[in-house]
Amino acid sequence: MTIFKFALKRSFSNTTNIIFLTLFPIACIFLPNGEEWPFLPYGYQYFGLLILFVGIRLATIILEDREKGVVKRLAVAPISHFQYLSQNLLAYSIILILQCIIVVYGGVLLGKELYQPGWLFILYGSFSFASLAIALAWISIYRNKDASFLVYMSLIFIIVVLGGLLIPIEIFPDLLKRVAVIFPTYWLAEGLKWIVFSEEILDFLLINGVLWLYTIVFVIVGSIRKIN
Amino acid sequence: MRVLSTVKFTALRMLRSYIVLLLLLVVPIILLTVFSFILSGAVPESGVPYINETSMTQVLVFQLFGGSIVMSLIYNDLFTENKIRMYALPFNQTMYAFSIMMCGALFSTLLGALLMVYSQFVLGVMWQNWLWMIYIISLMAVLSIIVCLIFTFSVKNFKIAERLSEVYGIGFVVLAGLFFPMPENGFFDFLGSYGNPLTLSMGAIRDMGESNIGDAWFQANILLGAIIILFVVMLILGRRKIG
Amino acid sequence: MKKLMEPLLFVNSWRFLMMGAFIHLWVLGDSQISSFILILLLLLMTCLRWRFALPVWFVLVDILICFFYFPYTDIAYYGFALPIFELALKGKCLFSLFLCAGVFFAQASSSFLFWFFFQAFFFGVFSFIFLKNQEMYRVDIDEQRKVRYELERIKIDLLEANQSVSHQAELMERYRIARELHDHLGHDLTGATLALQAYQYVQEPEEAKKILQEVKNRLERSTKSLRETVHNMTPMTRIGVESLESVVRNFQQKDIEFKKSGNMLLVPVHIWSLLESCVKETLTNVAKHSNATKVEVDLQVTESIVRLSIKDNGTAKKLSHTGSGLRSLQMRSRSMGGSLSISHENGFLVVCVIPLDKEMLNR
Amino acid sequence: MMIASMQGVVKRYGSQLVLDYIDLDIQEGEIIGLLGPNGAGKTTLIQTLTGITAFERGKVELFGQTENPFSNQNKEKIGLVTQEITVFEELTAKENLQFFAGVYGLKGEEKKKRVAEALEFVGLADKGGKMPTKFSGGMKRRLNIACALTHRPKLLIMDEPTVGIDPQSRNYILEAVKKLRDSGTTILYTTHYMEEVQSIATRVVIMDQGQIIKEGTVNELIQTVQHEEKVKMDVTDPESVPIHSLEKIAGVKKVIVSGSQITVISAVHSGNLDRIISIVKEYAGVLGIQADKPNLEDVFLTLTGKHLRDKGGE
Repeated sequence: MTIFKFALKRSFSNTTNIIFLTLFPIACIFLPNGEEWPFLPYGYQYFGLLILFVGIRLATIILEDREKGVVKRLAVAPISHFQYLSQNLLAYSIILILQCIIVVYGGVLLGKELYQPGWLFILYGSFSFASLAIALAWISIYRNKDASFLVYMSLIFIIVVLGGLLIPIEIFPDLLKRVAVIFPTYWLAEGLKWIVFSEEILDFLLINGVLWLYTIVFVIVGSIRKIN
Repeated sequence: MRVLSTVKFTALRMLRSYIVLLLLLVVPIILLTVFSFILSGAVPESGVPYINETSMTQVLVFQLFGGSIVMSLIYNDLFTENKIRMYALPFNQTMYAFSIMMCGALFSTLLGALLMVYSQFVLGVMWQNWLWMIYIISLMAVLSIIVCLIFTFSVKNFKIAERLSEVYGIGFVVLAGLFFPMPENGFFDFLGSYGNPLTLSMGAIRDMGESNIGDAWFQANILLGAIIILFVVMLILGRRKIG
Repeated sequence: MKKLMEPLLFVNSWRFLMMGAFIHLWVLGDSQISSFILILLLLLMTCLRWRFALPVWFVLVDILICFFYFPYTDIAYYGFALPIFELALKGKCLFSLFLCAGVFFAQASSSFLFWFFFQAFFFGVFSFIFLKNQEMYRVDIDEQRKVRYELERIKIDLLEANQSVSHQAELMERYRIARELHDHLGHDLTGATLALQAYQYVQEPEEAKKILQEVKNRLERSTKSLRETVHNMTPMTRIGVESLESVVRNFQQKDIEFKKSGNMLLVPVHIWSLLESCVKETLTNVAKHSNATKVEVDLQVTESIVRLSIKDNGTAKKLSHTGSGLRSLQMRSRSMGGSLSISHENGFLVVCVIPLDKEMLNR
Repeated sequence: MMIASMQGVVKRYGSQLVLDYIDLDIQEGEIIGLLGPNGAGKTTLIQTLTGITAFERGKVELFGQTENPFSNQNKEKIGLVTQEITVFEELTAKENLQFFAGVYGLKGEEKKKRVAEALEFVGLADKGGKMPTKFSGGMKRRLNIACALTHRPKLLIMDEPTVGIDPQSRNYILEAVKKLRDSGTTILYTTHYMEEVQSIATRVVIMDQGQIIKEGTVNELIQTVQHEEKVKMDVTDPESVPIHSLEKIAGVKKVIVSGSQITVISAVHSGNLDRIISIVKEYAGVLGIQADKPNLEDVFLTLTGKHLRDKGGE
């Protein structure tokens, strides 16, 4: 579990990461409630955006390994690529899950109206995994760390808008409503809606299922072992 | 003025920084397009389509980030890689720094103007007063550049200066209440109105559109004042850092 | 540019293009959540195929997924394009066609679906053939190269063995000569020298005369034994330039002029054997095919090369073919780092040049 | 004992052939110097030998295993020093070593000991707590090497370990390599620098365009290209030296006098240096003698017609 241990260590090694990983989630709790929309407090609506950012920040560590050629060393070490990837991802998902716990249960402690905190936590958890997977797939395209991060940020912004996380999907024109379904953020927005209006449990399972499907697809895409 | 001969190349360097072009031109264009799709046909009671307001906000918001390229160029040329070479050259380094700033301001304004052109001719947004708009945009660009340089001069670690410049951009967007309403107290009210370059410039443009010329000038002049004060601050800090 | 020509890139582009097509169909068509999951599942399969080499039977999973979605959405029909493509790609064209026809007739057949399947099948077969050909081509050229390398290696080994044997033989011979000279001459000559030294100090004329006689005897004996030794050691078979000369002398048909220049001793044995074959082969050729009356053989040896040129004054413009003998000589000279050129302009001309530099041989 | 071997390995990147029927045997205790210009396939050879990249044809054998040469068991016996400096910049030197020691399955006390040993070995014992970002180029290189040593590999593969560092650090590294060899480590070493190979390698393998074009000890290789020996002498009075008597010495091909310098060219291994000098000495004072011997660069130039390093480069 050396890689796991050091992945955690490295995740917390620079100040920007610490701010991203601790301060921002806490700030999320304190954001105010919306009037008509969103149905949950703003912080909980935007937490999805934060999860996406944290995902790429963490995955960048893998990109750094690749950029510097550490993967080459690891390819020669008696450790499989699968072990390397899984231990890294495990470390990152633990960090993300911790964030979700802080946000959800911190909100409960402060008396925010979260309707069903348990389900909300599960939803954030599923989305965290999807976000990590997408980030992993993204970094398999790019070699340059900064460029990959900046382009991903702008891409995220577009996805978030189109997925209906920033603007209620109800005001979208018909075609865009359909296209929105393609983006994972749409499913998070749907999930958040479900938390508030809690219709059938089956719908919630479907939403999580889709997020997990995305996770698997993107992990497969991102699992490539790139050397050089 | 030997510095003049470098201007051309500074401009070229800026035009070839593809990441900046992507972030400050392509992304806003895509976002504007998306918004215009989403908001197509939505017209509130005032009669001005939502998209007009949104695109004005967008153009101004992206000006908040316009300083980043100047910041990285100056950092590269006068602090790290090229430092010794630049100081060995027989020209005035301060003037060189100013020329980079001017180029950056022009570049940023140009990008803003391109966005306006795009939104007018492709998305059909009507801009009422082009000149005024460009004046405000250039004020925002200069302000952003000065703020970024203050960060560069006052923080040791350039990475942190970069992060701070992002905080400046995103922070004022948040404070302007574009993401979510800010709490109502004196502090946030101030930062949501006269203490915020974004709201100031938005207000200036809006007032000009409604022909409140006095209010418009007033807000623009606050911006100008801020620029002058911060410019002096920047000069002091810069002198200490470079000298 | 090279990367662009990789066929697998095209295969994967096709796969993901199909995903785009499904999403397009979905957005324009029913837009139900359930059928979107179908697309996600197919995307999952495609990604798996992209990353890993899945066995053929994995298409069963695609088929099952699509089959399960039959009642719910039309996209399921289009989804069959994937297994059709994959089957054809793996060379199972018959299965692929069968699947094509089965699905096509099970559904209310539309011409669009037909063409959709058709392109999947076509691209599948095309990629299959292309990939197979590429692989075959690679195996082929690899094999060819392998054989060539082995041949080269054997040739070099042979040549080295040849060289080392001739070198060894030379050393042995030198050693034998040294022994012979030492054994047969050394003793007497040393004796004579000693006797002469003694002679200087001898006072009595009688004694001196005797010593002188002794010296004379010894010198006579050693002269005789030198002659014998040289006679014994002179090889009965001719070697080197002599053998070349004898070949030329024995060639009766035409009038031959033989010229030589340079230090013949510089030329190692294995080159002599080549030169000899060269002369023999060329003269035979001339005798058989040429109307020449006169042949010039010219051998030049310099520090760095041996050059043998054989030229006749024949007028036959063109000898119909280069004999296989000459061609093999060409190969041999090339393997020694030299060259052999043949020309028919102005009579028949063969020029063989072999470098003497050691370094050239080691190539 | 055979440590590793490659038999008829063929590898392509796309349609470009990078390894073309490579045969290579590595015996225990050797230091093999792998030479070749950029793009000769050295790095690819290393990558196929360590299982980083797959190959199309042929066989790789590691520690006597052909079936599954890249098993974890075998990988534990290999150390790779990469061409780039592949250490974590946000971890201290010691933590870096701990990381790699951990990956190689070392634990507890043993790990501690080995990490300290490795630091000591590369001379960074007092810098263990520092970040690599604070290191000089040579120190980074040394740390880079140490990362491959904590598990005491049997086969150490070093891909250009001395690129771009000061002569002092380079000597340190070369000495370290010799020490490793003495402790029984087999080493495969690639480099651009002839002198390094000449000083440490027990066997040299020269690659060009994906093929091994020559192998042997340094001396063997030099002999293959050497066809004459040159002795240059600076003498006080060149006119008085009898040139013809020099020319008569066995093996001498040519004698050139230019200014105060006499150059004697003779056949390889004629062993006549002694006699030449004694003759010259009889007639004139010898100020200096210089014997021109070909080096590996000449070997390479002769074999391929190319220079190993771009003349202007590095």
